[in-house]
Amino acid sequence: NIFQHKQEARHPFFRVVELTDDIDDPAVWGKNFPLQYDGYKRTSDMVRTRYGGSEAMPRTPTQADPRSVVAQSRLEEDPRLRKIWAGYAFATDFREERGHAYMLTDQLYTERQQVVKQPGACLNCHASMVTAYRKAGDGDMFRGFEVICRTPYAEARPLVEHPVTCIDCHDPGTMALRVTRPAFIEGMRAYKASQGVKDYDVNTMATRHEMRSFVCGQCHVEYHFAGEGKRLTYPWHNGLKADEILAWYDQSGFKDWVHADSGAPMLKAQHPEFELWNQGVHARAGVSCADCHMPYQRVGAMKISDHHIRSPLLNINAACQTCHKASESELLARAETIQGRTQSVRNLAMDAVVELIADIVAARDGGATDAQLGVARDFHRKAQFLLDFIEAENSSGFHADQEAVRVLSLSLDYARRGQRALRGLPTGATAATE
Amino acid sequence: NIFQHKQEARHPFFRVVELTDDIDDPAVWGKNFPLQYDGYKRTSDMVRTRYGGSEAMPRTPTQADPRSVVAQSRLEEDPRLRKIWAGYAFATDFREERGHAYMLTDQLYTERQQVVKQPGACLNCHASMVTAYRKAGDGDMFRGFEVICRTPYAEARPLVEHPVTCIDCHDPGTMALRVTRPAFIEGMRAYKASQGVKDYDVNTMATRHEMRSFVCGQCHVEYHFAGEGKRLTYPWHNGLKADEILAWYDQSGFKDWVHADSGAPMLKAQHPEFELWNQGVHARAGVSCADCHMPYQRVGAMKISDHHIRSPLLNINAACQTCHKASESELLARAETIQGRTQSVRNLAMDAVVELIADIVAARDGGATDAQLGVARDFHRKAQFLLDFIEAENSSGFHADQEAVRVLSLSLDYARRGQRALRGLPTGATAATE
Amino acid sequence: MLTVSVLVGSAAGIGVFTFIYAEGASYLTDRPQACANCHVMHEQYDGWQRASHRDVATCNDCHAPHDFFGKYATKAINGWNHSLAFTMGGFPEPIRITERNLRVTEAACRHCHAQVVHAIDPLEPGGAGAMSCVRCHRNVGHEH
Ligand code: HEC
Ligand code: HEC
Ligand code: HEC
Ligand code: HEC
Ligand code: HEC
Ligand code: HEC
Ligand code: HEC
Ligand code: HEC
Ligand code: HEC
Ligand code: HEC
Ligand code: HEC
Ligand code: HEC
Ligand code: HEC
Ligand code: HEC
Ligand SMILES: [Ca+2]
Ligand SMILES: [Ca+2]
Repeated sequence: NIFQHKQEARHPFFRVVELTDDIDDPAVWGKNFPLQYDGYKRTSDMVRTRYGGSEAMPRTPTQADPRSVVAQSRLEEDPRLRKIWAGYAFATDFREERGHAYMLTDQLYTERQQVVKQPGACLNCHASMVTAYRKAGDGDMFRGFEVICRTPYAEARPLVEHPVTCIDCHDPGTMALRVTRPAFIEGMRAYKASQGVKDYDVNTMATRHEMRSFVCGQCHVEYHFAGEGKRLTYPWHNGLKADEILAWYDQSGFKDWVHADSGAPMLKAQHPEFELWNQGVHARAGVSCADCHMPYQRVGAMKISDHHIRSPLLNINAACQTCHKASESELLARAETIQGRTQSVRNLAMDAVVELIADIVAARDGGATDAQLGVARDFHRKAQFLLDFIEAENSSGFHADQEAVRVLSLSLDYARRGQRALRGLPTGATAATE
Repeated sequence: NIFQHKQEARHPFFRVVELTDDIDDPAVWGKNFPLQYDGYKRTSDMVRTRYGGSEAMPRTPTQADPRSVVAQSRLEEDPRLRKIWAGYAFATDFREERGHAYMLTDQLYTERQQVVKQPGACLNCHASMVTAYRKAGDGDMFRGFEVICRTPYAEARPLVEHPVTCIDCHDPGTMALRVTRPAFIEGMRAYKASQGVKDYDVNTMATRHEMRSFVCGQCHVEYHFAGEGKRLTYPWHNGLKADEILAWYDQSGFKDWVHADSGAPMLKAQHPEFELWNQGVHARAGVSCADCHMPYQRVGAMKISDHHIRSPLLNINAACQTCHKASESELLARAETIQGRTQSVRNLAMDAVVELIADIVAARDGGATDAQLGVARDFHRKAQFLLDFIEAENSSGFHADQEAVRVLSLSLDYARRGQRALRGLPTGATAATE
Repeated sequence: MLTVSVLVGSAAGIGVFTFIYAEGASYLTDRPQACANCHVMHEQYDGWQRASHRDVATCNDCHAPHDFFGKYATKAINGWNHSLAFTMGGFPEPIRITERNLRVTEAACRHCHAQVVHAIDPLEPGGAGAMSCVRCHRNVGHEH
């Protein structure tokens, strides 16, 4: 294999073990690539930044949840979140996310698992799935994916062993990047079709550079479980923008739950990093997730990708200064200015949504019928999804600063129109998208 | 003068005439600097861009207004503007701005002059003022400024002859940049004081680089006429952000007019390019107005500043590509994406303000008293000022993309709260600024 | 437009000619490789080979002063600093140019381009009012 030869010539590594698609233990891969493995293990570090990273909060382990350290609770930081998620599992437990090392245990022990019976589909993004999918599908990844999606979580959990690991992003033979998640393959196919590109296949048609973001886009995306089979689905059929995704959910009539207070059919947005990044100037300029979150680092005579995936603001020299010739403090200030602006508008939108909920409750208590509340409830659903889209996105707007605030102002506007609807006033045309 | 000597030694230009502070005719300066003068004259060109530039609209000259070409009417493009400015001169005539060559005639013949008696203060930004101020003040620029500010426009007009010209930006002896507008000198002093810098003097304390933006900031700024003396004043006492300016206007109780429909005490924002640019990443990175609007051009073996000041989108190669290694079409797309997003949120905010006005009118017609309308009117004033700030800013948000949309969402939120106030509902805490 | 391009063309031609005549080819072959002996300089070396100045300026044309004493003083300081850093490690990655060396480089731009930039660069080279060339022309020496 030519690629392999070149690779070897440039990266003088010792082939200590022969890697195959049956080996998912990162310690074994780490024998060939000890530097990458060292970084990989360090994703267990917990360090806060102003708006990101994560903080190590000690807790007393219990039988139900043996974790002695968790990340800070977002519900305690901002009690409004309990209101907007009333009636849904997220109102029970929602924490700041932390490093990859924790993904499997954090998913297993979140109190959300105690409130709702989850399907095996959850595992897609919290474990190394390559061998599990293949086993469950008798060698066929897509079949295995379908089987595991619909299996109850508790039954599916024993099928996996590791958090995301080498095999999920790399081909064992060539070490080339690859996408191993059917949901992403299908999501991208639907998205590209909406852009006029037919039969898109990410593993054969993406450039190497695109793969430096696509491997992350396997998980850092908005999702839902479609139909009885709980098939993990990425809602990109109209496009990747928040309002395009909302339009698709509206078309397909999907809901995650019914709001306990307003009675509206709600949507929960989750970690749309890939979608938001796509709208930003970094993506336009071809800057990939790996460029910032896995910057090259020099080890001896070699340059390797830093596999200690974390907040780039903990690593500004390597993550930003390759491209930006400004001081570390200046770059930090630029990022935090963007994040601060996003937070300030997020707060406005969240207040507006909370007020709309209260208004709907008051109207209902005042005797309004479901028919009379229908329009306002629809505005609640829309306003909250757009708010949540930016709230759930983990860069606090950095990945696409102006777009983040645009989406929040759409949210604000829907909340405002919902309040008008309750008074029987005209609510205006559908919001203009760009 | 040492500076001058060095200048002469290194500049192989022909000192055809001796320039002094009494010569304001650009044709005379142009004898020494023919290349800059050639560019300067070309500001009479009219070319549209998607959101800027200007379009040459033929008209039949009349005695009252002899112009045979004007720029397109913004009121015709967007009839909502007439509503938000009801009762104010801007609802009569408001056009897209065009090149510097037109500034004096456009000011003289705008129909706004027929509706309101304007003071000489207007001239500050529409004419070459150096000799006029000095004459009117018997050699003292500040005295002359005060005199001309309070003189009625019709009387003051004959004191000036040229649109902005060389002498307004350059020292005739050294050609170094200088600020010649008392209002900017005072405005910057107040602004710097708010940042803890005492007795700031722009002409002695600014770097050469800062001057490359300050000469433009003399005019491309929000302003009002303070007190009986109609002293031209820049409202930067709390800072340069839109909400900081609004807070200062609120503190000082200033109003431009009373809205014909809502009865609210209104503010009109005008061309805050300098203020918005200050919030953007280009300003943070030290990119000045002149860098984009007067990029260097090579003429023969010499490199000079392009004095054909215009939309950089008509000149992307020189204006952007020295710093940005992307294609012209890609850079244009980036700018227009930003502008399109800004416009879409501007439209939401404008609809909201128009609806708030209608709501206030309906409440008044329904018998609400002035006391009952007070809070809603205050929200109208605030929402509209912030909307107008971005509407009046001429880059369609490009100068600071995220900030522009942040300001618009504050506007949206104020409109929403005004609508709540009319129903006697709590309107929430004062909006969080960053 | 035609006139302009003819002028630009001949100006560039003279520039190249002057360079070759005065400096000789040795700079092009030996010196950059001397810098690239150090593997941490490979990136700049690679970048230089792809940048606009590869045929007209070598590392030291931009990174050493153009007078004899300044040149060797700077080489001594940098040689010491870089060798030390190279041995000890602990320097920032990516490497960033120091204030002092940036001034040296800016002076080098002006040395070669005095004719072209005199109109926009009224003050003493490197003086307080000087315009930083690199602010706009960051990539002329080597792509980053
Ligand atoms: C130009 C640099 C850049 C690119 C490209 C980028 N990010 Fe980020 N990312 C950041 C910054 C800066 C933050 C904010 C970190 C903080 O607040 O501490 C961030 C935050 C995050 C977070 C939250 C991290 C934390 O510390 O809580 C995640 C997850 C994330 N990014 C994933 C992605 C993914 C997935 C992609 C690609 C689809 C991507 N990023 C592309 C710079 C980048
Ligand atoms: C499409 C990928 C994907 C799926 C499916 C998914 N997750 Fe996650 N999950 C993530 C990502 C990415 C993060 C980190 C970003 C974040 O927390 O916003 C995360 C974080 C978490 C966290 C830690 C932060 C928190 O919310 O407290 C928990 C717990 C969690 N997920 C549980 C679950 C459960 C339970 C399910 C199934 C219902 C699930 N996940 C399904 C991708 C996914
Ligand atoms: C298999 C799914 C999956 C893949 C692939 C994946 N992530 Fe994650 N990522 C997660 C989950 C789940 C978490 C949250 C873990 C937790 O909180 O327990 C997370 C957390 C993170 C964090 C937060 C760290 C912190 O300190 O807050 C960052 C940053 C991040 N991922 C970036 C990336 C980047 C960049 C890539 C691609 C190079 C990537 N991820 C690929 C699932 C994934
Ligand atoms: C979440 C995705 C992800 C995981 C998990 C992951 N890698 Fe990588 N890896 C990347 C990316 C992205 C690159 C950069 C590839 C490129 O530019 O083509 C990379 C590059 C590499 C390279 C090429 C040299 C370099 O450093 O750029 C090696 C070797 C490697 N990884 C080994 C490993 C090993 C060993 C593990 C497990 C311990 C691992 N990787 C886990 C995403 C991942
Ligand atoms: C691989 C190159 C690359 C990396 C790495 C990178 N950037 Fe950028 N950045 C760019 C490009 C390209 C642009 C777009 C403007 C341009 O063309 O110069 C940009 C734009 C920006 C902007 C202005 C756009 C906006 O969103 O407001 C900020 C701020 C910024 N970067 C900060 C950072 C920070 C902080 C990091 C590290 C976390 C970082 N960048 C990492 C290349 C990069
Ligand atoms: C980074 C480049 C950049 C900088 C710096 C910059 N501008 Fe602009 N400016 C633009 C762009 C791009 C537009 C949009 C032009 C269009 O829509 O055609 C614009 C538009 C304008 C317009 C309206 C022009 C028209 O064609 O209608 C004015 C007036 C203006 N800028 C003044 C200023 C002033 C004053 C400053 C400094 C305080 C400044 N600009 C700084 C790039 C810049
Ligand atoms: C502080 C500086 C300043 C003052 C004072 C000022 N202008 Fe202007 N004026 C400008 C600038 C800058 C523009 C171009 C930007 C724009 O139109 O938004 C402009 C544009 C105009 C235009 C052309 C566009 C339009 O609005 O139709 C007219 C007419 C005009 N001004 C009239 C006036 C009148 C009348 C006054 C006095 C009441 C006045 N100006 C005072 C700076 C000023
Ligand atoms: C609106 C402000 C403005 C006006 C009016 C103006 N200039 Fe300039 N001029 C500048 C700026 C900004 C520079 C760049 C100065 C610097 O970087 O120090 C400049 C630079 C120059 C220079 C130095 C060489 C160069 O091109 O950079 C000369 C000579 C010059 N202008 C002549 C003139 C002449 C002659 C006129 C009248 C026909 C004129 N200027 C009108 C703003 C102006
Ligand atoms: C003396 C006041 C004054 C100064 C100083 C000034 N401008 Fe203007 N500028 C104006 C006015 C007034 C107009 C509008 C003229 C009209 O529409 O008739 C204008 C118009 C413009 C336009 C719009 C051109 C178009 O096609 O729409 C641009 C761009 C511009 N100015 C940039 C600058 C820059 C950059 C500087 C500094 C280098 C500067 N201006 C200095 C008053 C000024
Ligand atoms: C504000 C941005 C800026 C700064 C600072 C700047 N330049 Fe330039 N330079 C330009 C632009 C734009 C051009 C292209 C002119 C054209 O295409 O006509 C240019 C052209 C040139 C050229 C001629 C290129 C050709 O067409 O042959 C040279 C040589 C040059 N610059 C050198 C310098 C030097 C030396 C300095 C420092 C004294 C400097 N520049 C500072 C923007 C800048
Ligand atoms: C003198 C250098 C310079 C000039 C000229 C310049 N830029 Fe920039 N631009 C920057 C810098 C520096 C940044 C900040 C990001 C970074 O550090 O790379 C930036 C950021 C940007 C961004 C991302 C920030 C945002 O607002 O979203 C865009 C888009 C952009 N520039 C477009 C343009 C366009 C279009 C022009 C011409 C009208 C232009 N730039 C002229 C240096 C420049
Ligand atoms: C002994 C190995 C070595 C050699 C040979 C070497 N460098 Fe370096 N260079 C380094 C190291 C290590 C650094 C980082 C030092 C730091 O940032 O503290 C560096 C940094 C630099 C810097 C940026 C930091 C500064 O001091 O401004 C420049 C410029 C530079 N080198 C130019 C050169 C040139 C030109 C040559 C050839 C004449 C050269 N180097 C030869 C090792 C070397
Ligand atoms: C040893 C002499 C020398 C030095 C030092 C030098 N240049 Fe040049 N430069 C040249 C010559 C000769 C050309 C014409 C090359 C051509 O047209 O192919 C040139 C071309 C240019 C150009 C036009 C081509 C392009 O890249 O856009 C710019 C801009 C430029 N130089 C800027 C700079 C700057 C900035 C510096 C300092 C960082 C610098 N130069 C240092 C000799 C030099
Ligand atoms: C035409 C001028 C020019 C040439 C030739 C040149 N450089 Fe540079 N170099 C620069 C400039 C300008 C900077 C500062 C870049 C910045 O601040 O972005 C720089 C910075 C550096 C740095 C520090 C890294 C950084 O980005 O700040 C190193 C190391 C370096 N040069 C090494 C070299 C080596 C080795 C060579 C020869 C192979 C070389 N340079 C050739 C102009 C040049
Ligand atoms: Ca985190
Ligand atoms: Ca215009």
